Amino acid sequence: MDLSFTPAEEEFRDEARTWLAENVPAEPLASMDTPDGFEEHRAWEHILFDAGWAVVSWPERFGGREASLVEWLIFEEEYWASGAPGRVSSNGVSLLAPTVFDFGTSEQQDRFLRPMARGDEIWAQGWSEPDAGSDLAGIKTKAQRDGEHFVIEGQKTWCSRGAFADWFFCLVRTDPDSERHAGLSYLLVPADTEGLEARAIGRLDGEPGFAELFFDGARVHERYLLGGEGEGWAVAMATTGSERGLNLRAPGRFMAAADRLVDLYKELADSRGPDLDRRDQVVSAWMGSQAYRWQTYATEARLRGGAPIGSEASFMKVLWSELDVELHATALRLLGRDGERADSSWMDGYVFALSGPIYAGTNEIQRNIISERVLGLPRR
Amino acid sequence: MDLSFTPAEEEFRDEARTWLAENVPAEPLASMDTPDGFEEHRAWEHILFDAGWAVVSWPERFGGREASLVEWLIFEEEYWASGAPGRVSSNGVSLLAPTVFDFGTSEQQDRFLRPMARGDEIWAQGWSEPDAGSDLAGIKTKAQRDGEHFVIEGQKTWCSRGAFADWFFCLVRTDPDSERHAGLSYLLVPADTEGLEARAIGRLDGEPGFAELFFDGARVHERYLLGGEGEGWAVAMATTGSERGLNLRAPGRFMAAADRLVDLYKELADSRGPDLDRRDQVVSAWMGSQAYRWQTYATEARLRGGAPIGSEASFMKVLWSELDVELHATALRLLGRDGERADSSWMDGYVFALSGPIYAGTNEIQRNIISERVLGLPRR
Amino acid sequence: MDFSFSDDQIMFQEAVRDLLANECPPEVVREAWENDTGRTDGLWGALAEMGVVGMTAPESAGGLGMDETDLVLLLEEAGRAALPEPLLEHTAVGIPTLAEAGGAIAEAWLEQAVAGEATLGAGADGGYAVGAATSDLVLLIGDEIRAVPVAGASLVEHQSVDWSRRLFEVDGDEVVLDADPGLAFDRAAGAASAQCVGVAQHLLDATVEYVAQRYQFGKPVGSYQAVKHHLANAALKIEFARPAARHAAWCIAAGDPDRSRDVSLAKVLASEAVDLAARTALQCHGAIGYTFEYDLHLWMKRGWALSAAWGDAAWHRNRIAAALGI
Amino acid sequence: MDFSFSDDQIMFQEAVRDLLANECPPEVVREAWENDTGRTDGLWGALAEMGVVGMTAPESAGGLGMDETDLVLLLEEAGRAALPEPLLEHTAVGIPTLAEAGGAIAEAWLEQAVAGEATLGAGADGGYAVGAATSDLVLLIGDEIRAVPVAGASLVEHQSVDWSRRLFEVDGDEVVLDADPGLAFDRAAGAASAQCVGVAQHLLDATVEYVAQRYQFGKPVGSYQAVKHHLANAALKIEFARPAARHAAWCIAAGDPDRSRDVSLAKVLASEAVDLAARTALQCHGAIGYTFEYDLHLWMKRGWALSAAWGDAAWHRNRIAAALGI
Repeated sequence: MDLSFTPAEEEFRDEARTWLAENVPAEPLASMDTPDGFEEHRAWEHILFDAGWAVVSWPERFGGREASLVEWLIFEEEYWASGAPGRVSSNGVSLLAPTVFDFGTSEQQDRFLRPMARGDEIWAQGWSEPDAGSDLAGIKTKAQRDGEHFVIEGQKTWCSRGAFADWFFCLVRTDPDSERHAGLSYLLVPADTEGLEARAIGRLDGEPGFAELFFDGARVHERYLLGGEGEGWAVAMATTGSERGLNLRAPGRFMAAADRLVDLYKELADSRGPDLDRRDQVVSAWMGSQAYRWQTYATEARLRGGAPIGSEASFMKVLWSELDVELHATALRLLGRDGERADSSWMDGYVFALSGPIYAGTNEIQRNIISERVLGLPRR
Repeated sequence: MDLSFTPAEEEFRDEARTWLAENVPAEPLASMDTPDGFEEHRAWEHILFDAGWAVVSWPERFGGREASLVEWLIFEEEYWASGAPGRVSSNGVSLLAPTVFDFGTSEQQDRFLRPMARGDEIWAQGWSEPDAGSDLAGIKTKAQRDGEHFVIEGQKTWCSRGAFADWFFCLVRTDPDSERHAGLSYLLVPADTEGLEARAIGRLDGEPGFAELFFDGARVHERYLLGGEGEGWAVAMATTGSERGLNLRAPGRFMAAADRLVDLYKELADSRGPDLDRRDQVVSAWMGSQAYRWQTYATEARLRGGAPIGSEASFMKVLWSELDVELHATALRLLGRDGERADSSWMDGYVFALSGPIYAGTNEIQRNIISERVLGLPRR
Repeated sequence: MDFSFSDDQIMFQEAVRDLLANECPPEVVREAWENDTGRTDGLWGALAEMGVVGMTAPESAGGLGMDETDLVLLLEEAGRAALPEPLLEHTAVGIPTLAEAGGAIAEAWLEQAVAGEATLGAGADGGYAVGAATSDLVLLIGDEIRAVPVAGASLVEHQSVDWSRRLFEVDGDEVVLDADPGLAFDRAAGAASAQCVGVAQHLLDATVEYVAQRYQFGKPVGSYQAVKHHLANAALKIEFARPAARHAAWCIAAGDPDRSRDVSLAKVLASEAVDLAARTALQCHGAIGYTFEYDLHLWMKRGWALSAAWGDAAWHRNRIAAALGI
Repeated sequence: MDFSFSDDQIMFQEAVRDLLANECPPEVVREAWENDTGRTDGLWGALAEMGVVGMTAPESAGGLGMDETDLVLLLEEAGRAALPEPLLEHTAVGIPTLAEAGGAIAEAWLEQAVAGEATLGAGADGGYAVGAATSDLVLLIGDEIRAVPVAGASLVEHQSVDWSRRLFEVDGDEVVLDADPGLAFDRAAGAASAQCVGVAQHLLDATVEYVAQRYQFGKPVGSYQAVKHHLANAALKIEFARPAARHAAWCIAAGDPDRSRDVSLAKVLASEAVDLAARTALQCHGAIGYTFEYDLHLWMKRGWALSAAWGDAAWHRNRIAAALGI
């Protein structure tokens, strides 16, 4: 056990920090949930990719620099500390890419990974349906085989930035007689497919950050099938592992937010005097980000030792999502009379954070997983 | 709505306060969970009864003064504020007596109520069994009819102060072929019955505050059957209503504890300086006691208006039991290095409080009741 | 000690509840979110007609001579309907404060305000006055109460997360009122508490209804014990906040010496209740609750705003600590 | 950055776990509760034989030259077994502090202590020294470190809720050590954190085992979602406290500049974890957990005591706030 960073790791950190300091836009970009902001964020992804920072842990041939997991965690610490923009390509990079690496053919890997990493093709997830939220096995959208094509009928919802995305990764029922987990397939669908319409839904903040997808005879070629036909559930669950685990929310994001919260407290204390009741909430948020940091490095060591990430990813999902809410709620409380103002980054962050305990498997489901799969309690 | 106390209520309060100031023992009594302390507390019940304060809301012929519910709440506020001893007869007075009033014959009322109120006969509850805790319908102890008698076989547990009590009120299965809620009866059993042995179990603090009861052919006359044979469940549930509701824990008890907590904070702040993080916990405890007070007076008005106490008693059970734990835990935290000492009244109170969320229906069951019976959520 | 309301009070509450159920459905609240004023088309007039708008004025000034114990149930209803009208600023704070001040300013404004012809605004000094642009006279409550006529005043607007709450910094010619600023502040905080309770109750009711009919994994979401206990916890908070808020109203009306402390008690409990109800409602609804098109957020955001307005939980906890001498 | 333990460290942990599983079952802990010393019959000797007792001393003094990163896993095991022996006072604090001080006092005591022939006690200055009566030299840690030989000292005993923790006020002839009191305090707080994690883990494991086999209403108590989520919450707290406690151990060993802040982080998380685990364990056990005869309370009370010892959560939160400059 040696919790100091190696000279190579320190060097990597310095390089990232230096590049970010020189390249991060001085002014915040417009919200990525608006059409203009989406394109601004895409342009930022190009810059990141071209400098080799978009997907540091990927193989070089797909635009990465084969960084270790520790280096990726370091990059994330530096990235968020620098105040850099949110990552508009993260759904593709974090949720889809691990599946492409594991289940994609080499043609699919060559076709999709670089454009995804560069933000040339931005991906949105098409899994949820109006009647299948946390209960994904209830998916009804059908994809009937017609020669080399699948013909899709049905409806998807809650596709983040689905109104602007270039591609969707969808879970559909290719065996019409199947039930629950059987008979599903994992299909990649171009946004410009005929018979597919994406309609924006306003998010909590009123911005068109969600879309509903309506499939009415949309034809997709079988080369866009990821994994085997009818094996979509197993393929998707691999992605779910990433979604809940290390790939989605690195501690750096929350460490940076906690540091900003500490700064906010100091700034307000200078002008309004200290507020000791709320100070304790600031300390709690800071502690949460640190606890998450050390737990993540400990998990990295376990993974390096060959252990699977498995159900323990549920621990991380619950922690970061609830930490994120508390952290932003604390900031709003610190702001007092300004807490209700819509034009603050803390309110934006709060609204965003509130989705955390819901998506990617609600935290109630995560707690079921912890109790049943980690602790071994009886399912019924 | 007039939340001032009437002149008559104020007069009642003054009378109680004056009597208590003159009569409450200067030194705390020994723990009522020890043999000697039990008898000290019994003697105090005699004094209370003889002065007319043991059961203020009861009819005069049983030793009460027919006080209103508001007056009873006032009495409790004054009683606990005065630092008076715990009530060793409370299981009988709070849990059994309402049932005797509702289901007892007039002979039973005449036989049992006064001695119960005076502490001449102190009662313990014999409901739980090793395999029937929260799930009372799982009771196995059998009472087989033999002419005018019932012959009891089986085992009860968690009888508070059962090693010292004079009588037990028991729930037993009089129909050997019955299951669950059917076929139970409510029997009153003298402690000196042949074939009944009470063995002390140590409570969390090591004191013999619990007992197990072993019935081996104990014969009880049918005149000690409360309510109809086989109707024990309905009879018992009426008592459960009292146990969870107004009768068991009046707000006065927690208001007094919260006031003592505030005093403790002040005393320690004088000697060690203020401690603002912990101050907030003191405020929370004080607020809880006040919230409970106003909710109780509001409930009193509803009851007076003819509404049943019903499932809303579950709200009160959850509130007071969790408040009691927090209040004492806060005190132990305030005490710092002395918090782990066994010889403090706060530690005694903490250990006692910890039983609150468990007994009389765990708080998990109370939350089920709130969600199913008050909010109307589906049972399954 | 009698916590029951009179038949008249209950009837008044029911009349207002019926009015709001009919005239203030979510579509109407949404209109107020989108329009220029943040207010509804005809609701303030309808409330004036019922006597609600001026109820807290003495009968001599055309009011109903009612006090906070009469008003508290109506404030709960306003919260339950997410009513975007200045019942707090105008009726709970403005009118009784003007009546207390008397003199020329009351002469000039009180009767018009009671009749609903002039609207009174209110804000904490150094904070924002909600809806100042649609008010005629704004009371800024700090160490003293400054009354600022809106005509001629400079207004700087800020956007609230609740789009029906138009936030204004107000600056203009002012008159210092001869009225107790502590009492006026407590009137506002007390009224906000009652509204929080109403908002929280709606959030709970709407969520109970939703989870009872939404199925996941083959059974109603509301049959899962985790969901049940979330909702039971929200119900617990509301159950104990409501009597505290009503008691606070009585303390204000009766001039109880512990008024400030007990208003703070109410505001803490009500703020915490509505915060928990909002979190719980969103979590139990899942993704649909997270959309702008679904109505839930109208109440959620009202709850966030009211919970922070007129002293949030931490501010009032500090005031309680001071009252307890710790 | 490498959070993995070496094979040697894991083997040492397993050896100690096996020893404690065999030699420190609940009956042995109960004996320590009831006897004159609060300690076990042979366990300290067995630990000395394994090298545990003196492991933190330099090899030149007969120790194993190990540091906090080697010790932390053993402290977790000590917590898991509710070991009533002075691993914290003697091995985690006493020996490295004496070694640091050097000079005559180390000359006089260190080798004996390493061999397990003399026992070192420790207490916060103005607080209690646990087990002082069975120690030979007690270190009182405040603004400076005062070493008091027990022979000839006056001891005033107080009863802890954990009967194996004999609490003593110590007064006697003293030597001020040439060692850093802040470091010694952090060693104690860090060791308490690791023990808290172990205690919490046992409480969780024992409860999981109990609720899986206890039936109520026709199914295992552990199949109720409310019980599951209680236990998941306790598991969450432990999952995040453990790496923090191990990181704190590394900070002490490595002389990290943020040592004090990060020891406080560990102590807060570990104290809160064991507090929640104790509450959860009792609640999920129900009445049986509330009895003296059932073993659960041995860990519950150890948890209460350790959570409060060497700075409770509030004290360490304050220290973190100070380190953050707020």
